[in-house]
Amino acid sequence: MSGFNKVVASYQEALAGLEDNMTIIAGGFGLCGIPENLIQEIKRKGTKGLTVVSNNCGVDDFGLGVLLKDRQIEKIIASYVGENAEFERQMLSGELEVVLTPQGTLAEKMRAAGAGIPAFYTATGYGTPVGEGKEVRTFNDRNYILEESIKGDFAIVKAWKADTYGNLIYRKTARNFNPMAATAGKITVVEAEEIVPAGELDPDQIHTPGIYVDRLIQGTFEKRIEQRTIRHSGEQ
Amino acid sequence: MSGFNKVVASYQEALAGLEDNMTIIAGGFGLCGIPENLIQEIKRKGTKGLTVVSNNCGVDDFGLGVLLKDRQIEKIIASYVGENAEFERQMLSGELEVVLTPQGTLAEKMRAAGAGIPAFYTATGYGTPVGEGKEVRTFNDRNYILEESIKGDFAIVKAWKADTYGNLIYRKTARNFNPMAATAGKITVVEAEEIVPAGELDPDQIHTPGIYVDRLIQGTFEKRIEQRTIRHSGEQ
Amino acid sequence: MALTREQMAMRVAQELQDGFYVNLGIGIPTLVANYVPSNMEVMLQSENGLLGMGQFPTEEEIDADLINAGKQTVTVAKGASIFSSAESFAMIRGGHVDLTVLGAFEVDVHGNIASYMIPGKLIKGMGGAMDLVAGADNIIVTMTHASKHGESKLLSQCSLPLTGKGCIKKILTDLAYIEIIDGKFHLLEHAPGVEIEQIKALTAGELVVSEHVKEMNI
Amino acid sequence: MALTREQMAMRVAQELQDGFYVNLGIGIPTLVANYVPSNMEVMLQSENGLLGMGQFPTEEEIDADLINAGKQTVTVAKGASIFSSAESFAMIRGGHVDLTVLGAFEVDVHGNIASYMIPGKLIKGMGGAMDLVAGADNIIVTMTHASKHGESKLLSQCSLPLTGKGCIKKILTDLAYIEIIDGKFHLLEHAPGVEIEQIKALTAGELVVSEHVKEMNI
Repeated sequence: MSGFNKVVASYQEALAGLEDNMTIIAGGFGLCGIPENLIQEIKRKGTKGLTVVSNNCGVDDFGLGVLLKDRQIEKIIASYVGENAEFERQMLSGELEVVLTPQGTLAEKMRAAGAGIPAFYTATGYGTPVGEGKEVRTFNDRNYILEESIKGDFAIVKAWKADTYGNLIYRKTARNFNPMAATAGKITVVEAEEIVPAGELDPDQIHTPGIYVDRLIQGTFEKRIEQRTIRHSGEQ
Repeated sequence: MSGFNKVVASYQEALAGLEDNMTIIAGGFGLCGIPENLIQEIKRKGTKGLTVVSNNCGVDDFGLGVLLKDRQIEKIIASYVGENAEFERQMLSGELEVVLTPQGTLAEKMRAAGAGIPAFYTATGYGTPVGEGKEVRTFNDRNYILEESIKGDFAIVKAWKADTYGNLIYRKTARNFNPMAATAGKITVVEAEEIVPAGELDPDQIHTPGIYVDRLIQGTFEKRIEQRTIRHSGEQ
Repeated sequence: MALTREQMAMRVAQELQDGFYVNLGIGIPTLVANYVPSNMEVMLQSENGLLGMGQFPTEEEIDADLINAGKQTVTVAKGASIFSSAESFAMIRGGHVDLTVLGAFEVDVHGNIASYMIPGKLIKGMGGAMDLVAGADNIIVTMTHASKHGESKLLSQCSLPLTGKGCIKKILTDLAYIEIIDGKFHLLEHAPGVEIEQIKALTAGELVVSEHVKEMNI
Repeated sequence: MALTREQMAMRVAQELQDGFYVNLGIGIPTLVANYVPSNMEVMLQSENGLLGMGQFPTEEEIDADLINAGKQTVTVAKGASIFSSAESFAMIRGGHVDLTVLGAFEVDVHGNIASYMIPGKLIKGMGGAMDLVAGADNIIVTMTHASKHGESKLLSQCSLPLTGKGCIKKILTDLAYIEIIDGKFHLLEHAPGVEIEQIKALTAGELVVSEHVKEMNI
């Protein structure tokens, strides 16, 4: 077996070493492109005191929401949490610490962590509650705030197609935060819809090179839709 | 004609508005993936006093080297300039201003410019001549220097396949600096080997979205090889 | 008469230009897509990572992997591209989007905008709104001129936590089209049948009314 | 006898592990690829934007669009991926590469390295070397122990402009394998037939020779 084969045999193995009070970076936007089964495995393990970095926190009974219900999350760093009643309850009661972070800043914090950039300046959030306590600096007459990168003990990622070496391709807008999350974990765990032998993917068309991936497992996905909006045939 | 059609009719039109003393960001690494014909058009125009931002500066008679010969470049920001005798002569004689910049920092400066990030911290260059005069800052017990983004008046880019809307796909390692350069020009000009109608490229497989591209032209390319290294059949 | 939501969207759509890349927020801004003039094309950016958002899918086309920033199922338009959220916000933060339209709770004469939080009441998060207002040069805020209780939303100083500081220049309300210049609201247009006095009464921040104010053409 | 370039590459290759992502600099480091043990696989990263660099192409395979960081035509290995230079250096700077091997003019007891410039003589630029030494935890410097004129390249303080500060821990020369610990060179191994006294004489920086020094196994 090649040393580059990242495939593991079970979800248990995929998340081995995940312990209480660790930080998890999660891919996904809303319920789209979320690592459903890895989240379920965290629920099954019952790991507590987690810090979760994710754009959203799922809904009450799906996605990261299931970890909220079990009170496994202590702190969440997210940009939008409006879809989740339990979330709001825990936040308002002070049981859950929430750090609201602008979506683009969150994406860039993950990317920066993976790219060895400890901090960067952005105009986003200057003069708002997000900028409070952060350094302000002027470049070309504009004010920017300093934002630091966020690294995870684990990153959990959902891909569409992977090869055994961990090269990943995402499908449509299920890509979202997954490529940055994949770079930002000390241990990056990926679940994919399909795993093909190394060498089958076009090197020019890989979204996440396998160097970022530590463990890989094939899963089946519910892919729940949050807002099912349709038009009727013939309608513009 | 759609407002998104970026195709122009001539190289003259492609570089209309390029004036003396402007800054040009160029894609390419060595002679690989360089916008050959756009460079030739700059030579033809005779634009002077240029600041060029590019990883390399071509060779004496090809790539950006042809602009050196005509003394069109006043300043170059590059990581490696060892392939060019005329370059060395102009640099040592003080005719050409050279800012040596680490390759990864250069790539990131271009990306940052395109991404609205005025500056970022990197460990690269700390304690070296590159770090002189730059702010040093400690994050998690490590020292980093502050590097600012670089924007160009023009960016010149070579793609493999483009659609009329300016969506780009690069081929193999001819990708290199081109995707970042494409984001960093006030006006981004692309030459491609092939232009197909919008809608023909898979949205999941586009390397540079058309939003970054202002003008697009189809060219034919010499694709000169700098180091022709081969193995003989049967050789390992 | 105050404009309806649809009329507001129609007025905003007049600001579109052929070849514009546009980000439309949730609510009234979304409706703008329905009024793109037929002689032009615009491309919609959805900040989760899609440039070239198409119409809603049919039942057969529906795809859980293809949604917009409002988490609605969508399709792709001709010439679309899909990318990561980091790339999407590089595009937004880097100022590559030509026009951003979004809603707000309040705007003030300094160009400040409050749109994401009502302390103690509504804490859903800013999503991409802070990046959008910080990154775009060309922003139109759409909102009703006043609350249901008749309180002005155009203030001398925002009272709610800010989404962005000094970044708003244009506001389209159900009563007026207003530009912010040098720390003052300037009335550009009034809605058909709406009296300038009514707009003045409902604008808490300083309002400049020049002799060139026009009636909106809807 | 001092090691040949090939023998130096062979010794470095012993530090490889199955599944390592490795960046090899120009010169002796490049030769390391020829000595990867047959029971393991490593993947070569080329900083222009290729992970999984293959062997040189045949005349028929040659492709101007596929080169390595030394501008040589190459091929791709199984499971390769190709990406932008920004992504490539994100990988490097972010510490994702398992081992970096590169040459140098000088190294000192503080782990400083000078490898890119001889003022007034050689000014070709640092290319990716500064990013590589700043980004990697695990770096092996390969160089001859002394210049042709017998001047030590292992110094108490580098004299040339630095490529990186405090980032080097291991050095493989034609005479010795040395580790830097707490501001001193520690001799780990000597080349077969090379006297420790000779190594001492050619090492300008402080050299610690423990009783556990081994002869290199080539």
